Amino acid sequence: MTVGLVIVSHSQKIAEGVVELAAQMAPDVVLAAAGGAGDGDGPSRIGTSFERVQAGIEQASGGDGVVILTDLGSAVMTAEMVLEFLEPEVRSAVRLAEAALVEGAVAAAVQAQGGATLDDVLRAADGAVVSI
Amino acid sequence: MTVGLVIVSHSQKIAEGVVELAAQMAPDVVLAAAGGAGDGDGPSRIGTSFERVQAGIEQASGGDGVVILTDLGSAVMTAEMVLEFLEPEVRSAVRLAEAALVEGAVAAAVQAQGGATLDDVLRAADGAVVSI
Amino acid sequence: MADALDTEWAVRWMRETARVVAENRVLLINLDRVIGDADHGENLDRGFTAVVAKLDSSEAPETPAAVLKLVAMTLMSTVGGAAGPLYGTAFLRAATSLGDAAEIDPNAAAAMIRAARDGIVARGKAEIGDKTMVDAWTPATESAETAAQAGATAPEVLTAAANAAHAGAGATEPLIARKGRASYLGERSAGHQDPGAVSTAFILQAAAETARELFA
Amino acid sequence: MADALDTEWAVRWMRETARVVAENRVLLINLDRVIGDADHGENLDRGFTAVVAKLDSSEAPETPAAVLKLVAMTLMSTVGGAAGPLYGTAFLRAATSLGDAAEIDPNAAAAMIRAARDGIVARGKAEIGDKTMVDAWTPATESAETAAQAGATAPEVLTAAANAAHAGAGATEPLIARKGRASYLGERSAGHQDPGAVSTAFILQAAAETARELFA
Ligand SMILES: Nc1ncnc2c1ncn2[C@@H]1O[C@H](COP(=O)(O)OP(=O)(O)O)[C@@H](O)[C@H]1O
Ligand SMILES: Nc1ncnc2c1ncn2[C@@H]1O[C@H](COP(=O)(O)OP(=O)(O)O)[C@@H](O)[C@H]1O
Ligand SMILES: [Mg+2]
Ligand SMILES: [Mg+2]
Ligand SMILES: [Mg+2]
Ligand SMILES: [Mg+2]
Repeated sequence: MTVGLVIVSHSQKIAEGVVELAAQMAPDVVLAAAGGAGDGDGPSRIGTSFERVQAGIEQASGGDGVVILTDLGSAVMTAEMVLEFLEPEVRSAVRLAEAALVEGAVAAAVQAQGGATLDDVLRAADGAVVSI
Repeated sequence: MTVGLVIVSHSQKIAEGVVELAAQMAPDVVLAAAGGAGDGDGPSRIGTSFERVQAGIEQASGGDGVVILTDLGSAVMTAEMVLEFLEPEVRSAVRLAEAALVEGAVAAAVQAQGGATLDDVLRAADGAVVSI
Repeated sequence: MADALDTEWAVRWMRETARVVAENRVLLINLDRVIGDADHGENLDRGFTAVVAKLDSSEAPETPAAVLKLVAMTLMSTVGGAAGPLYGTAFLRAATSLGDAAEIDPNAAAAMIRAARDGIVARGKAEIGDKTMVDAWTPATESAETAAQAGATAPEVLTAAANAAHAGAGATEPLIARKGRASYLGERSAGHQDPGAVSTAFILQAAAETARELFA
Repeated sequence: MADALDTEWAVRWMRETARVVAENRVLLINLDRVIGDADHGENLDRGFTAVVAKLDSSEAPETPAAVLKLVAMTLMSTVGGAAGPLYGTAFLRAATSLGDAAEIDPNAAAAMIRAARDGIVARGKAEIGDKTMVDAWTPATESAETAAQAGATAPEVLTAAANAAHAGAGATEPLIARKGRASYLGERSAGHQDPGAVSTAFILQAAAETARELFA
C-alpha cells in the first residue's frame, strides 16, 4: 500500500502532464489528475472543478492516505471545500500540500513509491527543491 | 514590447498547459512552450529537447528579453547547454529562472504583461509564492 | 409575519441575481480582465444560469435555507473560478444560519448576511482592505446589523446591505490587491474595482429589490 | 606515430559504443528503473543509433575532433535525458581539447578524458561521491593521466581509464545520490549502481578495445 496523490490544476493538460511525469519514477503510486473544469463533453475550460477534485480523492484513497497538490489559490479553495464534504474517516487521511506543483509532485511521488508515510510524503512535497 | 517566457518541461502537456494558464493573465506576452522530446512525428516522449528549447528562445526573443523556466534538473542542463550556443547579443538578454515552474510562470507572465524589465520578471518568477 | 421573507422570496432573489449577472456579464469580465483572468462574468453567468435550471427542473425547495443550499451546491460545481468555493461557502453558511425556518425576519436577514460574509473570510482568508469581495460583504454585514438593531424591516435590512456593498465595491478601486489573482499585479492592481466586490453588490441588490417588490 | 589514435579509431570507437550500448540497453534501463525513470538505456541507445546513422550518411569527418563534435551535437539533440547535455558537453570539450590534430598521442588521450570529465562537472555541478557519472569519469581521468606520465601507449592509457571507470561505477553502489533524479530517493538510492556511471564505463571500454584492436 502506498500514499496516493491528487494533482489539482486549473489546466487539464498540466494535471495530466504532472501525472505522466511523476508516474515515470513512481509506477506503483496512484496519481489522480484533477485538472480544468467542464461538464463531460467538450474540451476542459481553465478552472477547477469540485467534482474532479472529489473524484480524484476517491481514486487515490485506496492506499495509505492522500496528498493533494494545487497550482493557484483558487485551486486551494476548491480543494479545501471538497475536504469539508468528506466523511471524517476519509478526511483524516487526506493532506493538502503547500508545494510547487510539478516539483512537489515528483518529489512526493518518489517518496510514496518508496512506501513513505503520509506525513513523509507531504513533507517531500512541501520541501521539494525547485529544479533539482 | 515585453519580456517573453520559455516554458521548458519534460512533458509537452505541462509546457502547453502552463502557457494556456499564464496566457489568461498575460494576453500580450509571448509564451513559448518547449516541452517533451521527439522528432516531429508521433507523440512526444517525456524528456527535454535541445531543438525545442532553442526554438522557444527564438520565438520569445522579439521583445525586451527572455526568461526561461524549467521543471527538473535535466531541463536546467538542457537549457544551459542551449544558452552556450546562443550569439552573445541574444544570450545577454536571456535569463534562466530558479522558480517553481507553474507558479513562477504565472507570476512572471503577469509582470511581463505589465511591462516590467527583464530583471523584474526574473525576480517575479523566482519569488513566486506557492499557491497564492 | 409582516414583511418577513419566505421561500418564494429566496427563489425570486436567485432568479433576479441570474438576470442581473447575465446583464452585467461583460462588465464583470472586463473588470476581471484588467486585474485578473477575464472570466468572472462568465463564471458567474454559468453558475447562476445553472441555478435557474436547477430551480426550474427540481421540486420547489421547502424552506429559504433549502433554496440557498441548492444555490451553494450548484455554484460550487459550475463556477470553476475562485468565486465558486467563495460564493458556495457563503450560500452554504447563509443556509445554515437560517435553519429550517419558513420565514426570515430582519434579525435573521442580518444574521444570514453575516454568516455568508464569515464563510467567505473562512474560505479565502482575506482581510478588509485586501481588495476582494470581503470589502463589499463586510460593510454590507455591518449596515444590515445596524439597520436590524434600529428596527428596520427585512427589505430595509437588505437595502442597507446592498447600498453598503455598492459603496464597498467602489472603495476597492484605489486598493492594492493582497489576495487572489489580482495580488500578482502588486501596485498595478490599484485604480480598478475588484470584480468580486462588484458582483457581491449585484447579488445583494437583487436581494433587496426582490424583497421590496414582494411588499410593495 | 606509433600507437597514435587517428580519425578511423574515433569512428570505430563510436560504432563500438553504439553496439555495446545497444547490447546493454536493458541493463541500463533496469539500473535507471530502480533509482530513476527507467530510460537511460533507451536514451543512450537512441542517441548512439543516431550517431551511427550520421556517420553512415555524412562525409567522413577529417579529424578525431570532428568525429567527437558530430557525436556531441547528435547526442545533445537525440538523448532527451540528463545524459544528453552531459555527454554532449563531454564530447564537445573532448573535441576541443584535441584541436585539429590528426592523431592522438598518449598525453592527448589523457587530456581528452580530462576535458570530457571537466565538461560533465561544469554542466552538472556534481562532486565526487554524489553518485553520478562523475564517479566513473574522475578515477578514469586520474588513471589515464598516471598511465600517460608513466610512458604508456595510447591504447594503454585508454585501458587504464576504462578499468578505473568500471571500478568507479561499481563503487557508486553504496553511495547516497545527491545530484540528478536519484537524489529524490535520498537514502533509498544506496545499494544500487548509478546508471550513468555504468554507461561511462561502457563508453571508455569501447574506446580501449577499439584502440587495442587497431594495434593488435
Ligand atoms: N482569497 C480570497 N478571498 C476573498 N475573495 C477572493 C479571494 N480570492 C479571490 N477572491 C475574489 O474572487 C474574485 C475573482 O473571481 P473569479 O474571477 O471567478 O475567480 P478566478 O480568480 O479564479 O478567475 C476576485 O475579484 C475576488 O473578489
Ligand atoms: N547533475 C549531474 N551531474 C552529473 N551526472 C548527472 C547529473 N544528473 C544526472 N546525471 C547522470 O545522468 C544519469 C541519468 O541519465 P538519464 O537517465 O539519461 O537522464 P534522466 O535522469 O533525465 O532520465 C544518472 O545516472 C547520472 O549518472
Ligand atoms: Mg477570474
Ligand atoms: Mg479564472
Ligand atoms: Mg533516466
Ligand atoms: Mg529521463
